Formats: sequence, structure tokens, C-alpha cells
Amino acid sequence: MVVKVLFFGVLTEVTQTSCKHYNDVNSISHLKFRIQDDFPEIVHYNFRISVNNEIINDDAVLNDGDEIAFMPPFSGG
Amino acid sequence: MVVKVLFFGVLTEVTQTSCKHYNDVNSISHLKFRIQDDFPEIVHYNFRISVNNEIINDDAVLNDGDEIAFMPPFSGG
Amino acid sequence: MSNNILIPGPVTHDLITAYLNAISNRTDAGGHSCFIGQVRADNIAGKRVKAIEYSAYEKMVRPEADQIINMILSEFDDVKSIDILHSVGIVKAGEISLFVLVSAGHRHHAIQACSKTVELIKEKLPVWKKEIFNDNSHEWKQNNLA
Amino acid sequence: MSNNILIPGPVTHDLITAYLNAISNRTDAGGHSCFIGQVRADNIAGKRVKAIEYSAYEKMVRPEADQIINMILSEFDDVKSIDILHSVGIVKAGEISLFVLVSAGHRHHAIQACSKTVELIKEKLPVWKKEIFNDNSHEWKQNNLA
Repeated sequence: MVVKVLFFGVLTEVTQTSCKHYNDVNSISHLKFRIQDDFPEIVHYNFRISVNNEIINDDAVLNDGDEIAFMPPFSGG
Repeated sequence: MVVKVLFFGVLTEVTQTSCKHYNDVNSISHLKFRIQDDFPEIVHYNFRISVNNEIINDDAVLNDGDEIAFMPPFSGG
Repeated sequence: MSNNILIPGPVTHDLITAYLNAISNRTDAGGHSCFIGQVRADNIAGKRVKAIEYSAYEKMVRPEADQIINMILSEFDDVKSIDILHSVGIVKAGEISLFVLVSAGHRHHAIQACSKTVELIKEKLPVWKKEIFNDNSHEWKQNNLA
Repeated sequence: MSNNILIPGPVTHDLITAYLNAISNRTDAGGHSCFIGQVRADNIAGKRVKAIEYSAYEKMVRPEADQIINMILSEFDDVKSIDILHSVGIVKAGEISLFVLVSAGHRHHAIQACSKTVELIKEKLPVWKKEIFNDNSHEWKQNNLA
């Protein structure tokens, strides 16, 4: 299985990308672990996570094709 | 001496005019008495009074050439 | 822009556009709050409002407006400018009778100051409105103050 | 008007004029409150902001905006319509990045609902801003929520 991970705002600089695919991650906690492995600096930033456009606050199971977004605090307006 | 009296809003209907001159009135209380004599219906209306563009709350002496306005509650906007 | 508060007849869209086009000249303003008052075609006891006729104590309008503007500027120190336009004469249903535009460095003062300016206009500006119905009868109105 | 929230580049005066010209179609609305957010040429540590670059989680913007609009409509029952335009991409100092227009029967709901809509946009719309300085350095910003 593969999931699509989007990064926004300052996180695009931390990760040097706005989109990255991850294989074989079965939960948010697992994905976060993999992302911290790739981008250790990300631990210094605040962000919220959405799965398929819904913001989630707890761990969640991931399925093939899910779109996960890592979003720093909003600053529109 | 003569003073100029302006009526606004609904008071223009009570008095059938927007401007009337009064001779030999030496105070606001005197002027109100004269106006009530001319337009008895005016006692049924709320209004504030200004003398030369300043709203006054008490009696006041009037001088030749003063402009007095009888103003019902404002309703701009 | 013009220094006149009172506009004969409706406040036109062109006039509002001119004021809004001018705001980009201020690069110190981050928020502009604007209020537009429009004549409603209210139904009252089976009659429809077709217009409002505004009258004013014209020579007191400018000094009262200046006093409102000074009150706002002293209460909201982030406010950069305040514009007020008010109709005098006939304004038909659907037409605009009041335009208030407040520019400030940040949104909170812009929004609060605009809101308070509208309330002060209702309270302090020597203007009177007469609703004219579709059968040409009329009724003098009194503001509900906040 | 258009159903799009996001506008590439600045919100133009022409677009704002088009929205404001449309308000006279509603003869049930007596008050329109509008907020315009503009990029300030702030000076920060000796550098001047020359533009803001906005980015967005584009596919989440419409549903989040709809949620904001529904919250406002359920809290303020006198509100007739709510329009929101937000820039994405580069907006230069002096240009407009946000336009909110709320129409209501009476002024209080128009003003309060517009103010709350602006706060909810800052809080809930998945948009990010990057200030770009005159030396081309930049800084990501975070909103101060009310």
C-alpha cells in the first residue's frame, strides 16, 4: 500500500517538498515515525494532520491511497 | 429682537413649516411657550433643542439673530 | 476624496468604487472595514416601502461628523482614516443611503471602529428619515440605538 | 457571483466592485458589512515587506469555507448572504488579499457576522502566508487569533 503525504507552509522548507509518497505505513503514528526519520528537523514545528481532508487528533489506521496533510498553524487573511 | 426657529422631521408636519421667526422672545422657556401657543400638538412630541448649533439641555437666554432648532430623535443611517 | 458628508440622493456605486480604489494608496493599512446601509423594501401593515426621504440639519452635519471622527480616532489609535457618506433627499428601495469606510493597521480596530462609527452616526448625526410607501403615504422613523 | 473562494493573485478592485454592484438586487437587505484585508508594507528589523505569498490546501478550502458560512448562518438568522474571496499566490504591498461581504436585514447582524467570518477565516481556512522582504528574504507567518 502507498499513501500520499502533503506538506504545507514552513514544512515545505523543512522537507524540501510539498508532496511525498510513503509505502507500507499502516497508521499515523507509524507515518510520523518514518517522516521524522527522513526529516529530523520537523520535531521543532507545530502542525496538525488531516487524513482525506478531515483533521484528526488521535492516531488512525491508514489505507492504500489515503491523502495525509501536515499543516502548520493557518495564516490566511 | 428676532430669532430664527427651525423645525425638523415630524415637527415640520406639526408646524406646517421648517422655519419661522419669532420676535421678542428672551429665553428658550419663553420661546417654547410661544411655540406651544401656535402649535398645541407639539406637546405630544419628543425633541431636543439647539441654539446656534449647540444642543442645550436647560433654559437659556436668547439674543437677536439666534438660530434655534427643534429636533425630534435622529433617524439617520 | 471629497470633504462632504451629505450626498444628494443615493450614494452611488461609482462613488463607493472611487473610495475603495483609493485605499491602496495607504500601504500602512492592513484592514479596511466598510458598512453600506441600503433602503429595504419592507412590508409594513400591507404596504411596501418604496423609498426613504432623508432630511438633515445641514450645517450641523459636518461638525457632528467631525466630532464622531475625533471620538473614534482617540479611542482606536490604530485607525488611519474614516470616511462617511450619507444621503439627503429621496433614496429608493435597493439604493444606498450610508457608506462608512474605516482603514486601520490591523483588522480589530478597523472592524470595531467601523461598527462604532455607524452607531454614533445613528445617535448623533442630525438626520431624519421618512419612509414613503407604495400608496404614497408616509411614516417618520426613529432609530433603535444599540 | 462565482463560487470560487480562492483568487489567483490579488483580489482586484474590479472584482470587489462587481460584488458590491450586485447587492442592490436584494431589497430585503438593509445592511452590508464588508472587510478588506490588504498587504501592509511593514518594516521588520530594517527590512520592508514587499509582498506576501499565500499557499493553500486548495481542495480543503471550499469545504472549510462552507462550514464557516453554515456556522455564521446558523448563529445570525438575519444574514442573507456571505461572500468570501481569498488570494492564493503573490500579493504585493498595497494589494488586497481578502474580501468578505455579509448582507443582512439589519446592521447588527451584518456587522457582527462579518467580523466573526473574518475571525473564522483566520482560524479555519487552510491557507499559509509567507512575507517576502525587499531583500528577497522571507518569513512564514502565524495568525494571532482573537
